[in-house]
Amino acid sequence: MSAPDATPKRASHRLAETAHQNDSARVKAGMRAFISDFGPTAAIFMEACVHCGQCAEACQFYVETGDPRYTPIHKIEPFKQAYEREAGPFALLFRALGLAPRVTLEELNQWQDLLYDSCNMCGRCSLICPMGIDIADLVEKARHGMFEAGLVPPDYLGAIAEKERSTGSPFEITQEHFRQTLLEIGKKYGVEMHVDEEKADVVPTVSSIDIKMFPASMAAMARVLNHIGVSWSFRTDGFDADNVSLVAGDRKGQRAVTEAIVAAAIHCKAKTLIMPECGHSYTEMRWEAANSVGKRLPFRVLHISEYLAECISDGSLKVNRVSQSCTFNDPCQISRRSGASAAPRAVLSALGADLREMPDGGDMNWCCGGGGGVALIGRAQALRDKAFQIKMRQVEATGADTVYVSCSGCRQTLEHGGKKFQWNKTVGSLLELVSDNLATIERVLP
Amino acid sequence: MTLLDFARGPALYWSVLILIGGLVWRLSGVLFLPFQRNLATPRGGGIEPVYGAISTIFSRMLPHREFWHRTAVGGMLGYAFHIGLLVIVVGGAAHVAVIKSATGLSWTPLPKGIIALVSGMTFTVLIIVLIRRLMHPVLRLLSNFDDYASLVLTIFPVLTGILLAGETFGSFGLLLAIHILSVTALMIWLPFGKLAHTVFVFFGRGALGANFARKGAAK
Amino acid sequence: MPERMLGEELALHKISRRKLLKFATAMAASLALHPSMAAAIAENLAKARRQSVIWISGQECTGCLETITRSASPTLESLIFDFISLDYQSVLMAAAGEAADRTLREAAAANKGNYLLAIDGSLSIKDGGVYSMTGGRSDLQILREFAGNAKAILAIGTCAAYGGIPKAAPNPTGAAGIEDVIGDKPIVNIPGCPPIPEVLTGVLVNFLSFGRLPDLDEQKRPLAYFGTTIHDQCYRRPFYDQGKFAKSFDDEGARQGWCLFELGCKGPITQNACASLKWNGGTSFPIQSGHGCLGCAEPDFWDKGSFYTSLAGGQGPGWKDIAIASGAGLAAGTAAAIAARRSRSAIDQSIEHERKTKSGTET
Amino acid sequence: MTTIFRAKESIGEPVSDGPAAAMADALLSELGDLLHRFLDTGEHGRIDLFKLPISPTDLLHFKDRLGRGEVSILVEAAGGSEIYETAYAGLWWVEHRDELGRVIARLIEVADAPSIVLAHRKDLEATAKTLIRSEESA
Repeated sequence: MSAPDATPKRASHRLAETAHQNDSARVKAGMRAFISDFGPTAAIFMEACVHCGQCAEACQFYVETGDPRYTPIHKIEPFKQAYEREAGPFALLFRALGLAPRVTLEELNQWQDLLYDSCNMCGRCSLICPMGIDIADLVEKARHGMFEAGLVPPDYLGAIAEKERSTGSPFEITQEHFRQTLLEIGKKYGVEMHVDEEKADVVPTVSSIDIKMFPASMAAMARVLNHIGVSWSFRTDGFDADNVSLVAGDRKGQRAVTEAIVAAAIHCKAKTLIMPECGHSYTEMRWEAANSVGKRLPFRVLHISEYLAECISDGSLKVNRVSQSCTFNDPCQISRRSGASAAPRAVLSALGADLREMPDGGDMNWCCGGGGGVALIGRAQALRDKAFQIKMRQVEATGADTVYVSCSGCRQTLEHGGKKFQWNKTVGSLLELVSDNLATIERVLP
Repeated sequence: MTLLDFARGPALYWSVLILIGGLVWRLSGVLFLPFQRNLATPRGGGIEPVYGAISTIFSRMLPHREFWHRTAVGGMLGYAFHIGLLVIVVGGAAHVAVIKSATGLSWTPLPKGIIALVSGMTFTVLIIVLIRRLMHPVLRLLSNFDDYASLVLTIFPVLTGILLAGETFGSFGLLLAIHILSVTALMIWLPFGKLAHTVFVFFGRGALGANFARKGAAK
Repeated sequence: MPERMLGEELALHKISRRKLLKFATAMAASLALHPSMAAAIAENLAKARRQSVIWISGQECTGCLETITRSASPTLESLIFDFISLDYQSVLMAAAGEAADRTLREAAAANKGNYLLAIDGSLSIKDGGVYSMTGGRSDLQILREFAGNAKAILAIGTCAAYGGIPKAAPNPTGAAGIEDVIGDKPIVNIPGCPPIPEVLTGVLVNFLSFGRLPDLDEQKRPLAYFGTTIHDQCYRRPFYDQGKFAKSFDDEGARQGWCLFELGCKGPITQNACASLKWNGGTSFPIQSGHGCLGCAEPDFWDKGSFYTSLAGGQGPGWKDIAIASGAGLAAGTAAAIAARRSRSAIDQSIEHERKTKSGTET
Repeated sequence: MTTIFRAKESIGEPVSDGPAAAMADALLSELGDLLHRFLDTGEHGRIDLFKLPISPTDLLHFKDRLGRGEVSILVEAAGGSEIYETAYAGLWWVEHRDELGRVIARLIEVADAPSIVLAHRKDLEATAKTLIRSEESA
């Protein structure tokens, strides 16, 4: 685990606040956060479960450990109990007959590792459920409750979520700091950088992991956009899409991050907002942002892989062919959860790469093990390593030497895992691969 | 009033009302929760969510290929007793007569021998399902009163039906009464426990199918 | 009157022992006794003495009497009337009014403690029994008076046994069976609407030849006749076991003589001897003539739904009741949803309030 | 010994042409047992056909199957009784009718001769008395 600057100096906002609350107040806050965005869909999901246990077979934590506690639907058990008691159609009966006892803070605390350490919110279980329950969605709602009850694993997830809420960036990167970083990157990589332009058709965002660990990816972004020749600009008033708050369960922080980016994009009249190689930030911006700000977004939201595929398709992006065998690791949030698994394949195909699909690849891909904020929980390291075995087997099966990813979270997890288990595979970024193989084209200037 | 009169009269009458009233209660209590309009631009707009909802209702009848090898046992057991129950309920001569008297619809029942065979197999499978629920670590962890009650209440009508068809002990009237009462017990429990999945399975799959189709995601 | 043994009396009537043996053979078959018992029955009958029978009536239609006397046409069965002395039967006797009343009292006094009391019809017990009275006295009073000195009581027909059709809902007269009123006397119930005449004959023959009532089941019915269901004795039973059912009264199954279960036959839950003894001297019985059993020998048969509803079904609610239940469910569900909405908006407000006050203090 | 056969007992047996044939087989084997007992002990055997759950057509088939032997007896006692030996010696078909011609008993008797055919001791005594009286008067 890196992110050296992320050492928590103080407990997260909510944790600090809950320190002065009694248990029942914390539970109450948790429950109300859980049920307060319940609509018919989530309620149907709560009602439909038949306890068939099949979801366990889709979950890498159960598959690799055999521990029944990791059964996905079991992870929301206390919240199910709370729902039946407080918001279900028979809530009155449940309360009157004492069928669902009040959930205690102790119980919630016991469930902390199930809801955080052992769930990537990867959504494989949502695809196996014979009743069609979107369990990943319920886990997300349960995390809202856990956050409000002050039960986010503090080390490091809670700590950096708190920073994100108070500063807009999980690593406390200020606007000025970001501006300087961008300009330095432009200079270092010799690429023309566009920052805070008043008007831009295309606004790219970054993941804070990129700033800390993969600055080349930002250079790649700039180089590709320059190549395509659109009017584009980074916005320092809305750049960090990472949204650690989302995985921590902090809805306020989540909304703050989203609102800043939406406002920045609107400010420069963007037509397209590009999400970086990052998972949860995409689902947030693509599917939740409009609901968070309460209106339809006046611009498109595209993942960088989608944007690349689109530009290749319309001819504005031309790439050289690489003759290389590789495999592609689908980020759960982009592929399975958002239906964009075709885009990276179109890009790799345009590059002429010899793509060898992993078994269980594409929409059924196993999570790298770091998703859903699990990579940010220190104590989850051992569990994460176990789940990582699946990923290694998957990649081994392809025989490819290089794994391309389109998510910095996956990239970081694969690199760390590879190092730890002395794995001879190379991990590469799809964006950087494209940036490195741009065709030199003669643009016909008007 | 004999036990049979009670079974055929008040027990049947009230259990049907409780079944229907309870299901409507549970469904409306869920469906009338505030519906939030989704403002995100759909990837698959128009009728795609509708298509997704309907197609998922059917496509989830079979697991995705990637899950087969891990869910084969549970899946086949589930299929075995669901199909068995369906065959018994719509194929048994006496059941056809009940359906006809209740709805006016009628069809040719299956031969008694086939129903007997299917009943025996269904009963066996249900017992295996019960044992598996008690043994399998995941199922044992998940199981609560509802799970066992629902399973036992499903086994009872099958068992009493077999005893009735074979006229094994007591009088036909007593066996018939017990059989009908076991069905009424099932009907009374159905709306309140997990047996309500008879309805919610369509809503669950439909909701997920619509949402995922909207996102263009795998269903 | 000098007491003669029946054998001597029969000889006077030129009734040979061969005739008696033939009758006994028929009776043994009817009583489900082993055929070899026929000789014993014949011997005992010959030695027996005439039995006094007093027959009174409650709320009845005379159908039971009709069916019993029908068997008393000049047949072998009529022998039974040589064995008994029917000392009082208001319909059959020549006397009427006070004369008939006197006959009744005299017969009861003369055979005190030894007569059999036969009753057809149910007893009205509501409002002091005013709905059925004879000579200013209710049936209940008459029954109580004569039951005390009877050797045993024969409740003839479903009405006497269980209340029958007079007891059918809403039972305006408070009709009840004999058993509901008389608790301290041996009672034989011979239900059926009407009962099978051979059963009465069989009970009397049993009483005369063995000096006791036949074995009874828990509903006090003679086991020999009511020990099995009509279903178990039915010649169409194999079709039931094969699952071959007539679906309507005029389909191919009906023509083939298949089981009438689905057409509402109550044979499986009706205990009676129709399928074996049959009616009209063994000619036929309802199922043989193509109609399901109505279950007339069972309690409350009139109130068990349509005769044409299959036993498999029952009296489920109608569409209107279902609509009401759905409405109630809808109301409850909507109320639950509204409650959830309310508590939610209260939550949202409190969260909003919290946020405002917090941002207020922070700035 | 059971005299009542329930169709149920015939179910499940391999039958060539339906349950009626199975019932006939069962009856024949029962008659075989009774015949053995009669040979051993002299006890008359009887099977009551009256209460059997058997359709009129099936009964006719069974009757045909038993066939008809050498002896036929007509008893006129309060109605006719048809008695004949079946094709199987010692198995007697006995059908009692009342004065209206309705069947009141139907059985198969296993004996050297059906008991009703034999004159009864009491009747013999009465006859003897009558004959002595008529002799005296003559």
